[in-house]
This record gives sequence, C-alpha cells and structure tokens, in this order.
Amino acid sequence: MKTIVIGVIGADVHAVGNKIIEYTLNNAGYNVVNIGVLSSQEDFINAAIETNASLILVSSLYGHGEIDCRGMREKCVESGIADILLYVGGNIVVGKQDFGHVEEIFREMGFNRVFAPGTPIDNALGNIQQDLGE
Amino acid sequence: MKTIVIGVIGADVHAVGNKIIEYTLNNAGYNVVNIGVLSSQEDFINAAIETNASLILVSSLYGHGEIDCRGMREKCVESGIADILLYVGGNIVVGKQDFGHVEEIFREMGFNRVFAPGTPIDNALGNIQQDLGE
Amino acid sequence: MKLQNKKIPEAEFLKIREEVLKSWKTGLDSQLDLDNAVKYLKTVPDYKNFAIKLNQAKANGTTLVQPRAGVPELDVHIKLLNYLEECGADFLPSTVDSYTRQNRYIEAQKGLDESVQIQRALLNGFPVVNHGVTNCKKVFESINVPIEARHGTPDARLLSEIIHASGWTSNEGGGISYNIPYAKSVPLEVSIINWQYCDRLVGYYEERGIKINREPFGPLTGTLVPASISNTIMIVEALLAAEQGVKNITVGYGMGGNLIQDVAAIKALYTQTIEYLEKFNYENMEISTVFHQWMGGFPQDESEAMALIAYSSSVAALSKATKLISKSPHESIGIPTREANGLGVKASKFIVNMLKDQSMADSPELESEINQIKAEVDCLLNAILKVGNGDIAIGIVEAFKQGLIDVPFAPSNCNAGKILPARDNDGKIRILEFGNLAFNDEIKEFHRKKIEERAKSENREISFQLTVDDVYSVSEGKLIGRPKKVRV
Amino acid sequence: MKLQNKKIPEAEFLKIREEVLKSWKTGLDSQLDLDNAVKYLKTVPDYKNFAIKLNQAKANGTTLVQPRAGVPELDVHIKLLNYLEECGADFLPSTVDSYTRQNRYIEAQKGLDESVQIQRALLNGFPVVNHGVTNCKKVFESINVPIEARHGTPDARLLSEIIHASGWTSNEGGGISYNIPYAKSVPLEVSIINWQYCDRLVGYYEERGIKINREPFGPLTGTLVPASISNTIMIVEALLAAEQGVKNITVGYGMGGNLIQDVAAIKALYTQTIEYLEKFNYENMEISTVFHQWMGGFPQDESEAMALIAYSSSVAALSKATKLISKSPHESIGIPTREANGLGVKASKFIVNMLKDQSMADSPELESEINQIKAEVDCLLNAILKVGNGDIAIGIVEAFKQGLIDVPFAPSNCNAGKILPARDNDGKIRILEFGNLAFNDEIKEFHRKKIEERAKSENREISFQLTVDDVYSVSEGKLIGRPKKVRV
Ligand code: B12
Ligand code: B12
Repeated sequence: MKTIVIGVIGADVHAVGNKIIEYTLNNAGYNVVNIGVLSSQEDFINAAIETNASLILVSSLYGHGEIDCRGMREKCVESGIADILLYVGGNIVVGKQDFGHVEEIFREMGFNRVFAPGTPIDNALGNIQQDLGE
Repeated sequence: MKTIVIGVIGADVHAVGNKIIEYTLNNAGYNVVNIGVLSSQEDFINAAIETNASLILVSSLYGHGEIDCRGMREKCVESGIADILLYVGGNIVVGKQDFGHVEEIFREMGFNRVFAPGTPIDNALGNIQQDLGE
Repeated sequence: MKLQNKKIPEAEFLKIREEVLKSWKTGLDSQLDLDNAVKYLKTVPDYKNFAIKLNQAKANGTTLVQPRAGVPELDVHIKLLNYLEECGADFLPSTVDSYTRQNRYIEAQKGLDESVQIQRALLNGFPVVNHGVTNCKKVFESINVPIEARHGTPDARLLSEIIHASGWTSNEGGGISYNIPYAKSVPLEVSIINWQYCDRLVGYYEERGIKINREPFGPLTGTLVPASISNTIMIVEALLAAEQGVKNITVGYGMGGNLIQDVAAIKALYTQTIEYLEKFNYENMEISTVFHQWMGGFPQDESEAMALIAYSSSVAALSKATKLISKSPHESIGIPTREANGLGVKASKFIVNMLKDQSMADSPELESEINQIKAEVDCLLNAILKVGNGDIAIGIVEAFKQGLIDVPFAPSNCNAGKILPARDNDGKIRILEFGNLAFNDEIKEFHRKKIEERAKSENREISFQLTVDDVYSVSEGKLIGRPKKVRV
Repeated sequence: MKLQNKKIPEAEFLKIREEVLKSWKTGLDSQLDLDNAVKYLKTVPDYKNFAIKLNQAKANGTTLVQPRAGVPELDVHIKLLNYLEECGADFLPSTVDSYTRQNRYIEAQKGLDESVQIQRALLNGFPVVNHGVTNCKKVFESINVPIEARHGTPDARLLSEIIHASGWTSNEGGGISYNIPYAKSVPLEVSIINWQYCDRLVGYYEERGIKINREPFGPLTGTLVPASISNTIMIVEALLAAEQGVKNITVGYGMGGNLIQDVAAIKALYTQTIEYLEKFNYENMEISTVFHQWMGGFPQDESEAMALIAYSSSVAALSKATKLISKSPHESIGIPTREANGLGVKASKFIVNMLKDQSMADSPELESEINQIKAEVDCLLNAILKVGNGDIAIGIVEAFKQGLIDVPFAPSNCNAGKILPARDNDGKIRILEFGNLAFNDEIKEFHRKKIEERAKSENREISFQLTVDDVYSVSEGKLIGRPKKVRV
C-alpha cells in the first residue's frame, strides 16, 4: 500500500477539501498521512520522509499558493527525497488567471502535476494510479 | 398645441409602450393621435396629413423595424409632407447590435432621431420640445 | 360557420383542411398527407414526445426548463437549438417570426431570403410555414428532446399542420390567448374557430394513438395581468381544446412578482382547470402547468436580468409548475444571441434543480390568496357561461364584447380595455378600475380596499399613474412603482 | 490573565494596549492616540457610520448589501471599493489577507511589496496592519458609505486599533468565530481574551459617544453547519461583546439552502439574541442580522453562480435580514475581478430591492422550524452555562473541550470534530452523528428520524458518504447529494 502525504500549505485554513481528500484516498486504497491545514513545506517533507511516502499532495485554496510553494522542490532535494512526486491543486493562485500560465509557473517550481481550480480529488485518482503504478 | 402621430409599425403588436407614450405625451401637453399597433407606413402618413401633425413618432419593438421602416421618408415626400419630423424608437432591430451602426441605418432612411433600445419616452421629451420649438 | 363549442365532425374537418393546405405552397407537400403524418409521428420516441415527457415530470414533481428561440435560417436555427440543448434545455422551442404570425408569408419569404443573403437575421423568428415540412423535420431530427412551436398566430391552421406532421409534439396558443395580445382586428369568433381546427387536428392524432401536447398562452400581454383573468382564459381554452379531443394540456401563467400570489396562481390554475374539465365531463385529461419567467419589461443591466431570471425560477420551482419558460439577459434589448439565451437556460436549470425537493409551505396567506383567485375565476366563468347560454365558446366572445372579461394593455379591438391593474402594498396585482369586469361586489370591494391601502401609504390619489408606475417598476429594480422620493 | 466574562477595567485595558501597539511598527503611529482617534471618529458623518446605517435599515425593514473585497495595493483597493460603491454596495468591506490574519506581518509585507512590483496581487486581501492608519484613513476618506474590516484573525487587537482609529465603524469577528474556522492551534481562551480586548476597545469608544458596530462571523466553516450551532455561537459572542460595552451587534448566519430553515434560522437568531441579552441584563442593545449568501463550494459555471447569488438574495430578503453579504460569479475559481464582484452586488441589490415589500409568510412549517432551532439553542446554551458555572466565557471553552458544542469541518484543535451533518429529505441540515453534542434525547431522536427518512428514500445506509455527497451537491447544482443514478 503506497503512502500519500496530504495537507494544506501556508497560512491556509481551508479544511473541508482536505478532509474529503483524506476520505477519498483512503477509500481508493492508499495509506494517507494527513498533516492538516496551516502546514509548512517542512511539515510536508518531514512527514514524507518519516512515512516513506510516494507522493506529496499539496492543497492550496486561499490564493497564496504561489508564494507558499516556491522552493519546495529544492527543499525536497536537500532533504534527500529529490524524486518524490509533488502534486498541487485547489485554487492555487489569486483570482481567475489563465491556467496554462499558472501551470507553467508551478511546473517550473518542480511540481509534477498541477490541477486547475475546482478539480475534485476524484478526477485526480486516475493520475495518481498512473503515477504510483498500481 | 402641436400634434404628434404615434403608432407601432408593421406586424408588431407590442401595445404597452404605445399606451404609455400616449399618456406621457398627453400629459406633456401635446395633441396625440394614436393609430395603435399593426400600422403601416401609409396609416402613419395619412394620419399625419389629416391632423396636420408636426411629428410622426414610430415605435418598433419586435425587431422587424429595419424592414418595416424602409422607404418611409420617400413616401412622406410623395405625400407632400417631405419635411415632417420622423422619430423611431423601441427595439428597432433584431438582437443586441452596435447602436452606432443601427442609428446610421435609420438616419440614412431619413429618420431625424433614432432611439436606443429601452429609451423610455420620458427621455425623449427634451428632444421633442427642442424640435417642435416650444 | 357558426361558432359553438362542439367537436368538428371528421368529414367537415377534412373538408376545411383541403382549403387550409392550399393557403401557401408548402401546404401541398405530400408529407402532409394524414396517413403519412401519422406514420411519421408513430416513429417519435417517447423521450422526444412532449406530452409523455411532461407527464413524467409531473409524476416526479420536477420543473423542466424551456427557452424561447428562433432565427430565420435553417442551419443557424438548428445550431441554436443544439446549443440550448447542451445548456440543459429539457424542451426546445421554435419561436416563429411575426410575419408568419399574421400569415404574411410573402414578407416572411423576403425577410428569410435577405437574412440568408446578408448573413444577419432580419426576422424575429423561424418562419415555419415558409420552411415547410422537410425543413421542420430536419429541425426535429437534429435534436434529442421534444419540440414545440411558439408563435402568437390567430390563424395557425397551416402552421399547426406543418409542425405536427414534422414530429413537433406541442403547439402553443389558443383562440383567445393568440388573439387578444397578438392582433388588432381579428374577430374573436374567427380566431376561436381557427384554433378549434388546430385542436381538432391534435384530436385526430390523439384518436390514432399519438400524444400531442397543447399549451394555451397564459401570460397574455405579460403586463400586470391579474391571475384570475389569465386563469379564466386558460380554463376556457382548456375546455375548448378538450372538446376537440385534445387530452394533454399545459395551462400557463406569467409571473406577477409577488411570491405568494404567484404560487397561489399556479396552484389555483391547476386545481380549477381539472375541476372545470371534470364538471364538463372531459375524461382522461392530462393537465400540467407552465410558469413564465417575468414577462414584462426587463432591466437593461445583464446581471440584474440574470437575477430576475433566477428569482423567477425559484418561484416556479416553489410553485411546482411542470414547466418553466426561461428568458435571457438580453431580454430588454433584443432577440438574444445563443450564448445569452444559454446563460438564461443554465441559470434557470440550476435553480429548479437546486429547489426540486422544496415547495412553498402551506400558510394562511397562501390559502387565502388561492381562495381569492378561485372565487374570482368562478365569478368570471359563471358570467361567461351565462352570456353563452352554457356554451363556453359563444360565452367568451360575448363576455369580451361586453367587457365582462377584459385584459389590460391588449391591442385587440375585441377587448374592452377598460380595466386598470395596479399593485397593492405587498406587490400583489389588484384592480383599481373594473370597467365592466364580471366581479361581484365583494370581490370589487376587496380589490378597492387593497389599492386604497397602497395609495394611502404612498400619500397619493388612485389613478392611472399607479398603473404606469407599476409598468415600469420591475425594469427599474422595484416590484411596486412607489412615487419617487423628491430629494430636497 | 484568567479568562472570565467580565468587563476589562479601563486601566488594565490601557496597560495591555501599550503592548499591543508595540507588536508592529504601524502601532506606534500617534494617530492611534485614543484622544486623537476619538476626535477623528467624531467627524464621521452619520451616513458613513455602520451602526447608524444598520439601525436605519432595520427600522425601514430593508436588506442592505455588502460585498467582500480586498486587494493588497492601496490605490487598487480604493478603486475597487469605489467601483463596488458605484454598483450599489450599501456597505463596503476591506477583506484582509491571510498572513495578516495570522499576524505574520513580515510575510504580508513581502507579498505586498512583490504585488506592487509585478503589478499582480499575490496576497488574498488588504494588509491593514502593514498599511497602518494613514492608508486606512485614505481608504475611508475615498468612499461614501460605512466600511468594515472582514478578516478571520484570532488576535486582531492591533488590527482593530488601526481600523477604528481610521474611521472604520465596524469590525467582523469574535473569539470563537474567528478561531474555530480560522486557526489550528490557537487555544480558545487566548482568542476569546484577544477579542474581549477588541470588544473593550469598541466599548471605550461607545462610552465616548461613538457608535461602532460589531459582527460575529456566523457562517463558521460555511459547510453544512446546523443553524442551532452557529446561532448558539452568535449568542455567546453577542453576550461576550455586550459585557465589554459593545452596543451595536449584527449576528450572522450562512445560508443552508432550505428556504424555510434559512428564514427560520434568521428569525430565531434575532429573537434569541435579544432574549439572552435581556436575560443577562444588557440594556440598550441594538441588534441586527446578517445573512451570508451560500458559503460552501460554488458552481464553476458563472451563470449558475449568478443564479445561486440571486437565489441567496431572495432568501435574505424574505427573511428580512438587515444585511446581506454577496458573492461573485468567480467564487469557485478565485478572488473576483472587480467587475465580477460588481455583478454579484448588482444582482443582489436587484433582488433585495425587488422583494423589499415581501416577507416569508407565517406557516406551521416555518413556526415548527423556528421552534426546533430555538429548542436546540436553549439546550446548547444551558450546557455551556452549566459547565461554565454561569460564566459564558469559561463555559464556551469547556463546552468545546468536551465536544458539547462542535462545528463540522473546523480545522481547530479546540474543536472536537465529532459531529456529522447531512441534509434531510427537504434539504434541511440535520445531524447524523452527534459526538458529544449537548442535545437532549428528544432532539437527537428528531434528527435521527429525519436522516433515516432520507437514507431510506435513497435506499442506502446512514454514513459519512451522505455528508460527503452533501458537501459537493450545491456546486453540482443540487441541494441534496442524492446517490447518482447508475445508468444501465
Ligand atoms: C411584453 C412583451 C411582449 C408581449 C406584448 C403584449 C402586447 N401586445 O403589448 C407579448 C408576450 C405578446 C410579446 C410578444 C412578442 N414579442 Co415581445 N416583449 C415584451 C417585453 C418583455 C416588454 C415590452 C413592454 O411592454 N415593455 C414596457 C413598455 C413600457 O416599454 P417599451 O415597450 O420598451 O416602450 C417604451 C420605450 O421603448 C419607448 N419607446 C417605444 N417606442 C418608442 C419610439 C420613440 C421614438 C421613442 C423615443 C421611444 C419609444 O417608450 C416606451 C414607453 O416608455 C419586451 C422586452 C423588454 N422590454 O423587456 C419583449 C420584446 C419587445 N419582444 C420581442 C419579441 C421578439 C416578441 C415576439 C416576436 C415573440 C418572441 N420572439 O419572443 C412577439 C411579437 C409579437 C408581434 N407580432 O409583435 C423582442 C424584440 C426583439 C428585438 N427587437 O430584437 C423583445 C425585445 C424581447 C426579446 N429580447 O426577445 N412581447
Ligand atoms: C468554505 C470556504 C471558506 C471557509 C473555510 C472553512 C474551513 N476552515 O475550511 C471560510 C469561510 C473560513 C473561508 C475563509 C477564507 N477564504 Co475561502 N472559500 C470557501 C469556499 C466557498 C469553499 C471551499 C470548500 O470547502 N469547498 C468544498 C471542498 C470539498 O472543495 P475544495 O476545497 O475546492 O477541495 C476540493 C478540490 O479543490 C480538490 N483539491 C484540493 N486540493 C487539491 C490538491 C490536489 C493535488 C488535487 C488533485 C485536488 C485538490 O479536491 C478537494 C475535494 O474534492 C471557496 C470557494 C469555492 N470553492 O466555492 C472559498 C475560497 C477558497 N476562499 C477564498 C479566500 C480568499 C478565503 C479568505 C482569505 C477570505 C476571503 N478573502 O474571502 C479566507 C482565508 C482564510 C485562510 N487563512 O485560509 C478564495 C481563494 C481565492 C483565490 N485562490 O484566489 C476562494 C476560492 C473564494 C473566492 N473566490 O474568493 N473560506
């Protein structure tokens, strides 16, 4: 059973999606480690190292995602989990922006998959299965 | 007291605005001759000649105004009231179109004033006063 | 032919039919042969049958959405309908242009040809008669939901022939509702006789096992029409249709603006239509209701228009009307683009879906408004039957002549045009000037009191100015046209 | 400091104040000198005073509209507010960014600076504290209606000092409502003590004849919160505020989706708030209500979002709430552009104006829902007072600890997070899992029955899946998350 670390980054307190993601991923047969809201990059990385996770699934709903996610890949590299899968989704930037451009920004930061606003977790299950190879 | 002929042109049956226009122009002190809905160009012109009117105020609400109003000025000329004032208003073309262009079309047909969709008759009272010189 | 409420014998119907089909060249199409038409209509699947889909909705207690839409050119029209279907329309329309409505097929042809030529619509609808059966079948075959003709035609006989033979299983209209608001000098006898024909055609199909829906046009002039007046006309048209063999009828009502009165109107309409059909022994009738979103002048601002559309939809859902006719954010300006039309459909669908498990709570206010409407309708129908010596067709003509029934703002010569409506202090539509309207004294007193209350609270006289202010009010963002405060 | 519900003595308040002002450099501004601030606030004209305008609206029975809005840069923020005022906003907000809410002024400064640099907002609101009094006064002086800070800050002491000294006459929040949904590990004692300070500040001004409005945040997590739970918290915060000398309070409620329940919630909230304030002998209180448009996940489609906004507005109008907080068609995507925000304001204003002369009719269903909510609130408040030995502040902390009161989906560690809400067959929000919630058996039985009815009609087990389906449902265009039909 593969492990996925989930949580909400930064000063973000949106908790509903996070609880639903935990429930959905559990149902889909993953071992879910939920670090909850108001989590720092370090919180995510430490949890991933401790639990030998295959994927860090970052939620950012409140708009500061761009600031909060910068340098996360670099920190993963420093911490010895350079190749861990990084997903980000929710409402990751401020306002309604061209998503192509937003995706590019987060890809350049080193995120493997970047999800458009309002993509429910169910729609990402296929990607997760594919990437975790099960 | 100046006389104004009002009516709704063509196969148009929108009667509400017409009744309100009659009421409003009467209150404003004009002699109003209302030929009602479903009126032809001839109906307007005959009424204007009979009553020695200063202004023909054409309503068209239903969208066929462009077809229905063509040639009206020419008919006025033929009937000996070449200089009579012609106004048109209501919803004079089909759909939401650029009004500048619409105004041009109707001005070229010989209408002295062309009113944008939804201009209530009250907003035209100033123009009428000005044009009828009272 | 003398008017009476009597089923047209088949032979007579077929004889008139010959003349009808000759009135324009598309009438000569062999697809209009009744055996061919019956055969074609039998191939219509249930999910594309208007009557069947309505029955299902009624059984499920859901409110289905239908927009208005029609453009002259065939291809553009089909694309428009496909788009609206994608937006979620449960039923599709074809709104017919105004020349066709007046049987002016030559002008319709001109408008159609020129529209094709300059690639811009010059007609305000789809000219069904000029298009004929072949094109109308193309329309029908390009869509996946039932379709209805929506027009406003005092003489819709050829039109009705063409649409039904093309698989269109609903026809809006009626001898009164498609005359009084839609014509100036067509005698009521004539339009009723014409619509008896249209109903008889549906009866003909019905006898051959083909379900077709008929929908009297409830909103009439769309402007401050008291519910009891439109409901009365709905019931009269339902009775006239039933006599000709129509079985599936959707009676309609145009939103007035006061929530309780609107819900009461739909509820009273439904019960009384059934009551009167039973009273006159029409059996196996299938009755549903249609609620029209605000039919008077719309606000210009598109977000305000959207708000009005959504509000109208919530009233429809709470009233449990079977069908809802939607408007678009372009309403006050002109025929909507297909995108604007789609926005109206989506907003409307969202609301009726969201509210589908709710209905208006029973309350003393609701009950008393239902009773009020019912009492008024009974009063009017009694008067109509009386002057018709029991014949509803003769009665309605005579009643209009005498002003016993009267529709505000109607252009028709057959209408007395003496009553003046206005809102009371809750925004309910009442009557301030009765003309000859066949209300009894008690009812008149009730209306007077309500209008007086309002006038008093606004510190002004009761006059036509109240009516005028109420005509403008909704488009200006208020329900009641209160006097504008003079700033000092 | 030990928590208790007791007015902070002025001397003590002023002592704490010294510390508060030192927490960020903008706190040292001499405009924060209380005498200066009082002088400035005395120049605020009545039409720009939040409390006075609310009182007028309540007296007139109208519902006024306020959007949410905030962008980092001063000029852009002012333009945004001016635009919303033009669109008809009766009250203006300044929504504060999330770093400021967590008192992370350094990050807020970074976000602000970079936003200015790249000309694109990187913060989700207006960082009031970083801007300081001078800028906040500029905001206040650029507009013509009252303004309020809207945030979600457990420790809003400095923020409150800055906004009030700048002429902002309303502050949203409270020790519970700005902790439980907005924080993870701030102890409830701490946030309550902090908000006692904010309330005491308002009390200070109040004693000097300056009216300032306070607005506890009713919607909490915005997600399936049972009305009795949020109403209870509103009443607790009203009592806490009153003790500190606050006189003008607007208690809030976030739309649940069932019309009757929503209207009942507002009506119960208003009466019970007054009842409890009287019970505890707070005099001359001015109480109004605020209704929040749907606070859960919005539909993506903008026309659907507009429909939801309009529907929410009609519920607010029918409930006669004093204020309505509007959303925008961009809600599900991100912070709205000013145009999108304006669309929401215009649609909302249109509806509240249109419905201003109407209210929800009294009905047995409405009455029984009001009574239900009241009984639940009494039950919860009794429990809170009991574990607090009569002290509401101590009681609420203890009640949360024991799960006697519990908010669904809240991120806070102080919240038990054991209850599970779901809708019944009418779409009313009920509870399927009570945890330790202080409901008596009769109430629990009522909820159980309601949820069972629904589960039975859907032919499924009662489980968290019901809750999950109901979390998604509105954004998918339904009120009740019925199981999706499996097509065969
Ligand atoms: C009520 C109404 C009806 C009623 C009319 C009842 C009746 N017999 O009067 C009914 C339901 C029967 C109806 C039918 C139709 N209607 Co209609 N109707 C309306 C509606 C909703 C309100 C009109 C109204 O009464 N307004 C209130 C009065 C007071 O305002 P008014 O009519 O605009 O008149 C004022 C001003 O325009 C101005 N004014 C008018 N004329 C003039 C002239 C001058 C010189 C000046 C200065 C001012 C002026 O002063 C008046 C008083 O202030 C409008 C849309 C809207 N405005 O919201 C559509 C509308 C006019 N209808 C329309 C159409 C197309 C039709 C139909 C073809 C059906 C259809 N396709 O939907 C049929 C046509 C029937 C026919 N043969 O004419 C379209 C016209 C489209 C266009 N131009 O592109 C509109 C704009 C709706 C739309 N957006 O599609 N309609
Ligand atoms: C409820 C809500 C709140 C509640 C949250 C309560 C709580 N503690 O949870 C309250 C009222 C407290 C709140 C506060 C605020 N909110 Co808020 N909130 C919402 C709202 C309406 C719904 C969120 C929700 O619960 N949805 C339901 C759940 C199930 O969906 P979800 O959260 O989207 O999560 C799903 C998917 O996104 C996806 N997903 C999430 N993460 C990931 C990650 C990956 C990798 C994948 C594949 C999928 C995925 O799966 C989840 C389950 O299906 C949204 C708007 C909306 N969506 O309609 C705004 C919204 C998220 N909030 C917003 C903002 C700005 C705020 C505030 C700053 C206040 C403000 N300015 O209005 C504060 C922030 C407080 C803070 N410090 O974080 C903005 C964010 C703007 C932006 N990004 O541009 C939004 C979009 C509203 C808006 N348009 O302005 N909010």
